[in-house]
Amino acid sequence: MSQINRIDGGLIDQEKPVSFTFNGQLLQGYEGDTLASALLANNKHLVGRSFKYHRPRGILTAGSEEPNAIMEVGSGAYKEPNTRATVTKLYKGLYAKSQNHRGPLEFDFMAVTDFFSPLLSAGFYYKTFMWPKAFWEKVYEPAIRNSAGLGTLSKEADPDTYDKGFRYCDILIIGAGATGLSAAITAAQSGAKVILADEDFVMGGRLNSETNEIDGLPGSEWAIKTVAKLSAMDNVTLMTDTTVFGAYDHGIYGAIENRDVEARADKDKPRQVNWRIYTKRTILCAGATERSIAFGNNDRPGIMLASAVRTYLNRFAVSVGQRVSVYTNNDDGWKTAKDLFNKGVNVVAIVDSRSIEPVMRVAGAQIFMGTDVVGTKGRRAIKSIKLSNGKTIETDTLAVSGGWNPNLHLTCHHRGVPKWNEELATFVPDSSAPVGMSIAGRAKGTMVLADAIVEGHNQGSAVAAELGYKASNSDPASTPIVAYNISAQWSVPSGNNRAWVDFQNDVTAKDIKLANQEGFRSVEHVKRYTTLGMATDQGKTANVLAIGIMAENMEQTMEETGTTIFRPPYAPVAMGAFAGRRRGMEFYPTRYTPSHKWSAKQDAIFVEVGMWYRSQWFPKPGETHWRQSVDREVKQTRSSVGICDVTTLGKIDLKGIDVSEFLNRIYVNAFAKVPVGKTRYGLMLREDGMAMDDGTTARLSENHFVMTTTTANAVSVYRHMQFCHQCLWPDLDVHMISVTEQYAQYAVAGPNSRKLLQKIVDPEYDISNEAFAFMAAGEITVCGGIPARLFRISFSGELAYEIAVLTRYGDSLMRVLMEVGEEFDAIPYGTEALGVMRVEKGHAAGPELNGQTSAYDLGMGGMVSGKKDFIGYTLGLREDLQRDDRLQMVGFKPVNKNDLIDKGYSLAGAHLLGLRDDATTENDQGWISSSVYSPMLGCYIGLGFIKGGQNRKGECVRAVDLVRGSDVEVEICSPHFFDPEGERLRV
Amino acid sequence: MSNTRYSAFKVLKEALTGHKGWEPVWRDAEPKADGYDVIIVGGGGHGLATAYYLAKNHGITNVAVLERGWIGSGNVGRNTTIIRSNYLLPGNEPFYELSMQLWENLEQDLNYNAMVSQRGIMNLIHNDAQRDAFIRRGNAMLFADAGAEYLEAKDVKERYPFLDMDNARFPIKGALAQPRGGTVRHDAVAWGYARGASDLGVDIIQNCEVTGFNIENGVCLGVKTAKGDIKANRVGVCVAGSSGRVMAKVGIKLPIESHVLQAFVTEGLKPVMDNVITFGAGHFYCSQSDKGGLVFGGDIDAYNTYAQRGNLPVVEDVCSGGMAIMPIVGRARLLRMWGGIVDMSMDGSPFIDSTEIEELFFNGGWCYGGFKATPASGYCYAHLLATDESHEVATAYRLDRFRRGAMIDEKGVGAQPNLH
Amino acid sequence: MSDYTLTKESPLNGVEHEFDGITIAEVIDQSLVMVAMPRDKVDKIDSAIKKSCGLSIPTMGHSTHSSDALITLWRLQKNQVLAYYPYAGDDAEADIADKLNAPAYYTDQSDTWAMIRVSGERSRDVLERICPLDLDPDKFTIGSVARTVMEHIGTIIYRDGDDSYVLLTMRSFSHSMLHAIEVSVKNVL
Amino acid sequence: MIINHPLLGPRDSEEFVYLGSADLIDRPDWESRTVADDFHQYQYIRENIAGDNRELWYHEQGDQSWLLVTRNTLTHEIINVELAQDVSRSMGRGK
Repeated sequence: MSQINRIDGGLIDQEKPVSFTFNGQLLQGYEGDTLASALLANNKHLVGRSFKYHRPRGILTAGSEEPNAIMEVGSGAYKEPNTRATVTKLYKGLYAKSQNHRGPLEFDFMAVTDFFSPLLSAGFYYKTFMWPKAFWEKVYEPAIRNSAGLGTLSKEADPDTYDKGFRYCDILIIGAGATGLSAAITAAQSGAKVILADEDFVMGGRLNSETNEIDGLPGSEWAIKTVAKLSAMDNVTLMTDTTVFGAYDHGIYGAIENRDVEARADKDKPRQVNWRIYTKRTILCAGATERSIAFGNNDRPGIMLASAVRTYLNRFAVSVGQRVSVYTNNDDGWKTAKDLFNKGVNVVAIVDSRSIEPVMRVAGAQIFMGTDVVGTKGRRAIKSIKLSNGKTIETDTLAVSGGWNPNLHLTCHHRGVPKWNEELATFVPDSSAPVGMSIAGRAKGTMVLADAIVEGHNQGSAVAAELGYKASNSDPASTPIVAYNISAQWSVPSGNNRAWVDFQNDVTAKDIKLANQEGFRSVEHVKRYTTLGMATDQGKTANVLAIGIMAENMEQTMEETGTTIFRPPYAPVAMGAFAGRRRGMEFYPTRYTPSHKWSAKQDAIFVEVGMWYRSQWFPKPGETHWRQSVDREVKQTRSSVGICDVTTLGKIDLKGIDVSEFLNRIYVNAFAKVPVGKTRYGLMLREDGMAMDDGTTARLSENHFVMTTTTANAVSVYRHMQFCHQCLWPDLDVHMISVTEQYAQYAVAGPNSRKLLQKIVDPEYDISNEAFAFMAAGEITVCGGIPARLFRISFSGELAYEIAVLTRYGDSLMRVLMEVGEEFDAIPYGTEALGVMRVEKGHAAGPELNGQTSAYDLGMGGMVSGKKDFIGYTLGLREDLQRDDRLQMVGFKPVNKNDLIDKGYSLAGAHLLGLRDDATTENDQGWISSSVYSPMLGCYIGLGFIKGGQNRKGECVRAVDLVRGSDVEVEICSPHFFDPEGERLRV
Repeated sequence: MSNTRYSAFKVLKEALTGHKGWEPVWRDAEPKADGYDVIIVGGGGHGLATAYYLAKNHGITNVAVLERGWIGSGNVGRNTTIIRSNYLLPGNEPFYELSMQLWENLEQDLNYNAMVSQRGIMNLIHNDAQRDAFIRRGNAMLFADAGAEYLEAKDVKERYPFLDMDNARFPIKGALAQPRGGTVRHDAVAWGYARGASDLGVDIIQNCEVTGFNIENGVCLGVKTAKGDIKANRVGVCVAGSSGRVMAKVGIKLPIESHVLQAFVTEGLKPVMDNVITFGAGHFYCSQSDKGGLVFGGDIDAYNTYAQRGNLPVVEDVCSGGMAIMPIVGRARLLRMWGGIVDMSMDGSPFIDSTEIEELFFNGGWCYGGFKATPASGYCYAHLLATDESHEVATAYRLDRFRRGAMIDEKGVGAQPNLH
Repeated sequence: MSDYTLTKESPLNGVEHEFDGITIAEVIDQSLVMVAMPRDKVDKIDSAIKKSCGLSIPTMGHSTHSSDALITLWRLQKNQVLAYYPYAGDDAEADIADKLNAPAYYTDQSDTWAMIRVSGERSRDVLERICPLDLDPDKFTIGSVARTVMEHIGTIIYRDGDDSYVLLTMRSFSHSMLHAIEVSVKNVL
Repeated sequence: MIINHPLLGPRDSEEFVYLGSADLIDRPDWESRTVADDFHQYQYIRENIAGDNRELWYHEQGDQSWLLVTRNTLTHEIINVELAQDVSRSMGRGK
């Protein structure tokens, strides 16, 4: 296989060929190549199509700023769209395809859009596609959507994994070029804990692309030596292939480490790690990015940034062409000519827009000073350039340098604004960088390497000293001084030829002009109107150029024109990396109840409730529908005994001499005088008077209470109580701690519940109705001395208890209860049966305590004490909350008991209407919050809220569910459907 | 004064003549010495829409819109572009439905293509309790003629085979869809209203920060600005996230806190989804723009702030929500994340009201949902400014509602703005 | 006597895994009791426990040991300490109250927490994937203890040796926590 | 963000839950003559300051203390962190 552009040398291993596929063609590169360098070695210049006009595009850069060479890499589920070939390390079997074209890359059918480009000027969308009205969504938009977009997602779940990590350092150094390495050395020598991160898979930055000598060594060798020195130090962490993508508050930085190599070798290993780096100080040494110049047809494959030409030449041993021209407005461009010449590549012309003396002589090259390139020819690869002096020069590559822009993005992540530097013709960081960040080297605008090294060296040591470390006394590395002079050149008059500014989004100098003409004068307006800088490169090569053009159009300064907002991420980050491990079942942690193992064995169906997995019902063999199981569980519990794991309810242990007073202030009802050994139901409000939570609280001894909360609100109620204690009444002697997990708690409900429990409660404890009446609570022992707590409380309306043991016995207790219960045909019941029974009893739960209902709305106005202050008292008295026509909770039962029986759904969610009213918002009287099929009543029943409901019992209305198409006449009734007098629970 | 009407003919003509005939989309005006009938403070979507409807519906054209920076630089320029009218409570639903109807006719009304795209919005349901709540909501929507559709799990899967239906932490049991919901090209809304208002005579004044109000005897007589004092018979403040700062200049404290809402977009991708998908349980919602980027977001950043930028925890939470529900996005790269300052009210619902200062009006408290409300907010605010009466769909949006106990708390989380 | 007996089990059934450079093992038969200190009794408690066990109230984020080295106190909150000590009985609350003999409020937390020890020379590499705290051995010294959140699970981390850390999570989360540690090991080793 | 806990040192804000204005400490007297207005102001009206904001954070995944954090809402700079209970006491709140 031939790599016709490959020359000798470079920082690659030419002994190790690596084969890969591009657009179906098997090609070869070498170990150490990027995909881009390998393509260029094989003379593949045309690698993609632009976004809007599908213009042929070649590789423009050699870094993460690449706008053109973005492709789909990998196949099947591993396919990754929009991957920059310039930063993709070549590996064996790499499979790449160009994207955004229909038909072969060379003959993209969609390229016809380029012929219509006069029509498709900036902002054309907003002026057209409106006629006829319906056509936008039916015809135009689908067409636009299909031609837009870039690469294609595989539409398969990402097969790779990702991880997250946390690292701490004194000093984070971003960028391991000459400046960053110099800073790292002095910072590390001082003893500070240093992290040095670089986005490249090889450290050294541009030293690897240039021919500078440092301390007498080739720059790349000096870099290797320095990295080796750093890696030997315990206080230094080197992170290669790691892009610091964002600066966040208080010295937190986000960084993505690419571990593709490891993940390809072992599918279980994460592909990327999302590091959160906590820093005390940061030194940004991110270097600079070269920009282009806007001249006619400056977008052809073969036109590259001059620095990229050097990178391919020096680092990757690729001569991108055989007859190369250079077009520059600064000294740096000349280096390209020199390096090419030194490697024996034919340089045909050097064109410099500045009217100065030539920077150097390069044998064989024609030199044109004060001259511009005004046009180019060659559809799929450049063939010639036309100069402003009228000359045409045949060339197969044009290296362009419009000057360098500091990579100051991270300095602006806290909304800092860079300032214009006329001498350097670019924006440089202002003093508004994030707190703790300093900047060194070319990122700061220090363009001369020798100066940048000194700056890095000094800052590494100064920042360490600020943190209290001893300054290093070593000398900075030395390198010859090479001047950088520039004279801004933004766009060149190019007649009818389009001069491209944003290569990926196809924004031309004319588009910018048109936007300005139409009143879009703010740089943000221009961006939004033309899409300039909104492509995958976020305008890294385009934006400053565009600002220059805008400033010229509007005859204002660069400073007045300003930049758009710099936002994270510095380079695009895979969504999977941000998610880390959190996907599938690991999206949230899971909580298992003490009876989980046992329940799973009974084939229980589980439901997620606030991370807990609770048994929803326990199907028995032969039961084919969940309703059969639930109906059976309800009937069996009501006729004999059922057992339900209620461990998930929040349990808060309260100790202290002021606990009863504290409870009195957080519940609506009185708690000051609850006797020891008794439980009381309590309703808690938010300060705005709305119900927050409810539960029971038992007084186990004078200064010891245990409270229960709902499962869903366990955490927020505890937080609320801590607020009340710490912020409102800090001197109350109250000590609270969650004991939710300390005790496994089971409800044992049904007429046989006492009999069942008597078999395990140790005989010295009398739990007869007389000794242990409804709402009693006590500490007992079971099964021969195992400590337990027993509460005679009931959610089902049956004679019922809740028994709690240390969680270590939780699984065992469930098994014992079932074993003991065999003689009563005891059954386990799940949350569905629990829900049915509570609706039958008219107990409010989550759907009723939905944060929109007051104690009065819930029919608990009678509980509200008027004699004490408590949270929610005052605001609960507001006029609208006391109105008679508020939505009040009542029961609803169908007039025709058979309604909905065959529908498979309940009344829940239906809205309430008068019998002859139309379904309109004005006529809406309320809604059904909870509805179940009641096996005891033989029909659906519901709890719900209706205007003035508490005074409307007996009235008939309609429960209308337009969503599912039902309209049921229901009677407003008491919510206590079953055993309204509560006789069953007191026996 | 009037701008050229956009037409197919005009577009073609300009294409052939080098686009030399396009005029500014709106006039950049300077303040008039003799003042205005109405000054709107804030050149965002709501302010521009208000000016447009004042002129169009009420014939009040001596109007200025004052914008601190460039028009559309607030939340209308940095949202996730979603429109919907799928609200629950009677105080809200008819208002948002009016907004939806205005969206549906926006382009013809403005002669400006804001790319209103009713591609549908879908809220995923994961358990029975959620289903009940969404059925309640769906019925509220149908009662208001907003349209709603319940989808079984199999229907959801058919539309989006790539959703993680069964293996996810939150298996998908169905969805509530509003087919009329969708997206709009957000910036174009500001430009379209600006153009429409400007054509009707409204002055749009950029780079004109309001630094104070001229109040005499409890009556607002105009504003102080970076460009000098400007007289007005009536002033309407409409500054979203800056509400607190602006109203503080007249000593009015509000039931509002400013918070940051982050939003995200990926690199451009060929079409994968045409709906808006909302995964409430995972704090994630997503649509795909016409350019191909997946545009998504989640919860607000919890703390009060005026800095238009967020922090990492929400970024990671939102992306994990995406991965949890549609693991095909793992290799889609997040291109840009940004933050907008949202005016979170104490019950999650907005205000369109007069204030204790005569001739000074207030519009705000839009929380993270102001974009979809833009047309109706402008429509109803213009109605109030022109007639002194609340529009019938905005009667609940009063500043004194907390004093009365008439909260419009869609989520039922109470007086904690960051939970709404 | 009852005909039925209850058997106890630890949250993770005593799980133990060895990897190259890492060991993960459930810590069993330890009790943990919250000792709440009323504001006006802190000094009394301090002297009482000194007298009874040779203990002192640790500073925040640190631990102290009894003179027989059996009882360790962790200070994670201003007004309370956690007593961590080898004890397998069901009455740890009463037992420690008896041992410390100090006028505090005692609440048994032994069954609230599952405890997993991560030890071995790669332990910090494994933990840096889940633990947001700075575990630099010179900063999080032996005996340091902190409560934080790992993988969305509230976790206490206690360093009990050079390369040895005990992670405590609420019992119901213990399987998720174990999984998180195992994934870290897989990703790092 | 990082909150420098007065007892525990710097901790990632992910360990905390944000509530809102520190004015919530100053709960009005239920028997005051202006009680309706007092509670309305207390519960609903906010300074919403663009500058140094006094706010309450709860260290849920830490020591479960409520903290009063003074933080600049323009820059996010944290100027001061105190235990809310200390502040509450200093304001004369006790039992």
